[in-house]
Amino acid sequence: MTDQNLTVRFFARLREELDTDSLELPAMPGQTVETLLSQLAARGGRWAQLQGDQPVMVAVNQAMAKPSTPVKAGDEVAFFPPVTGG
Amino acid sequence: MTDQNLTVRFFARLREELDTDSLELPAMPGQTVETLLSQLAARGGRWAQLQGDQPVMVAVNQAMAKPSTPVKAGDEVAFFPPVTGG
Amino acid sequence: MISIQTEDFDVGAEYEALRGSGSGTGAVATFAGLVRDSGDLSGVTGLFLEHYPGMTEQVIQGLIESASQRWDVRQARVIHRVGRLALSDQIVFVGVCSAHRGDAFAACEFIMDALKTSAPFWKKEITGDTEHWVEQKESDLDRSQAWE
Amino acid sequence: MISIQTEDFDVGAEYEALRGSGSGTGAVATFAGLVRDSGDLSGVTGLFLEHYPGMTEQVIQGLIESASQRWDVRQARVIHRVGRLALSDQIVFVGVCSAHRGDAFAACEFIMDALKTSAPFWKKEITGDTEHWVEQKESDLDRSQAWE
Repeated sequence: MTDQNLTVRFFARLREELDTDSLELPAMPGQTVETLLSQLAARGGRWAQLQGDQPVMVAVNQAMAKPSTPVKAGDEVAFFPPVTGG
Repeated sequence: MTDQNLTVRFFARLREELDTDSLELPAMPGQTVETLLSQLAARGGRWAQLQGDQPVMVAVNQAMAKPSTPVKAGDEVAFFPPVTGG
Repeated sequence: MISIQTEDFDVGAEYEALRGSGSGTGAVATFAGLVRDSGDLSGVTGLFLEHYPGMTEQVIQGLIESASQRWDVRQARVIHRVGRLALSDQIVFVGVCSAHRGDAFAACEFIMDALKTSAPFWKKEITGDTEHWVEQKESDLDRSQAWE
Repeated sequence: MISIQTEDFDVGAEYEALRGSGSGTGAVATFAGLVRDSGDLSGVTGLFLEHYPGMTEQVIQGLIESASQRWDVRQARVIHRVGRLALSDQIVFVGVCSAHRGDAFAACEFIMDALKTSAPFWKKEITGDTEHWVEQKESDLDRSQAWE
């Protein structure tokens, strides 16, 4: 990871269905969780599910985040299904 | 205990203050917890506390009872302070 | 199962017995009460616990049955010590296993709260050379009534 | 203290550690969750548990801190297993010791309920040759929101 990048991580069902543990993406000015999600969903195919019917949770730097949460270079953004531990 | 008697038991503070673990008393027709309590309190001295300010709990045959609960020959009646276990 | 005893008990062993009580068990809630230095008086060095043998077991059995009617209770275990106890000693254990965690927690807490106000045990606190019978606490009555 | 581990744990040893945490301790409440054959599908033979390392510990630490602000919490212990688990295996342990029983019960149940809906763990149920990710339960969300 360089200072200009974001790390994007996927867990559980999303990790399996996207066949991706993590990605390094260039950070862009004004980026938020929502714009990042649109950008990833625009890859099409299985990636479209990131904006589909099933709920997708997001954490920025390991804290739960909202669509409007800003993301910037150096951040770790994680997408995952609703949690089911315990 | 004979068939004509009641057993009356005391526990904890009451047992200590009355200096009595148990008594055998002749059962009387129409007797209730309340009449038994009056009869015992009428002994005077420390026995008067059975009808004093401090709450006295009663069990008849090991089940919690009320002043109006009837008592008869063969019954075990117990008087004790509010419970403080656990 | 209910035990009223002078001997100490082993929470780990009790937990393992509850846990092993069937494949439908998904949740085990336990509670243990210990002798604590903050009773009615300060400087408590120990307790003496008296009970009404026979009635105690019947009352607790009734509480377990009430809990089993309200919640899924696969197995319940209650141990209460009597006699002389020192500071930090274990006094009481309640363990419940259930299919679901909400039921295990509720049944365990209900049995413990109801035991405090309905099982015939009496505690005497020992403070150095003096001793006195503990008074029932309003807060215990409130907690017990909250289940009704 | 928080442990996320593949290894099993010993509830008895965890209880003894909590119990020994100070003379003001009057109450120890514990909860253990076990793998149970009644998930989304019937015939479950095991589970696979995935988690988000780092975030998991932070979330649980936050739950313990929230519990400590609301109730008297002398010490809290959380263990959650990850990886492959078989039927009847222990999954999760929450133990709380407190001066008072109401606080011990409430803090233990709160941590457990909140963990289920906020700590990043995901369960996959294994049924013979097939496996599927467990869906979050509405009832778990309800239980967690009830504390707010």
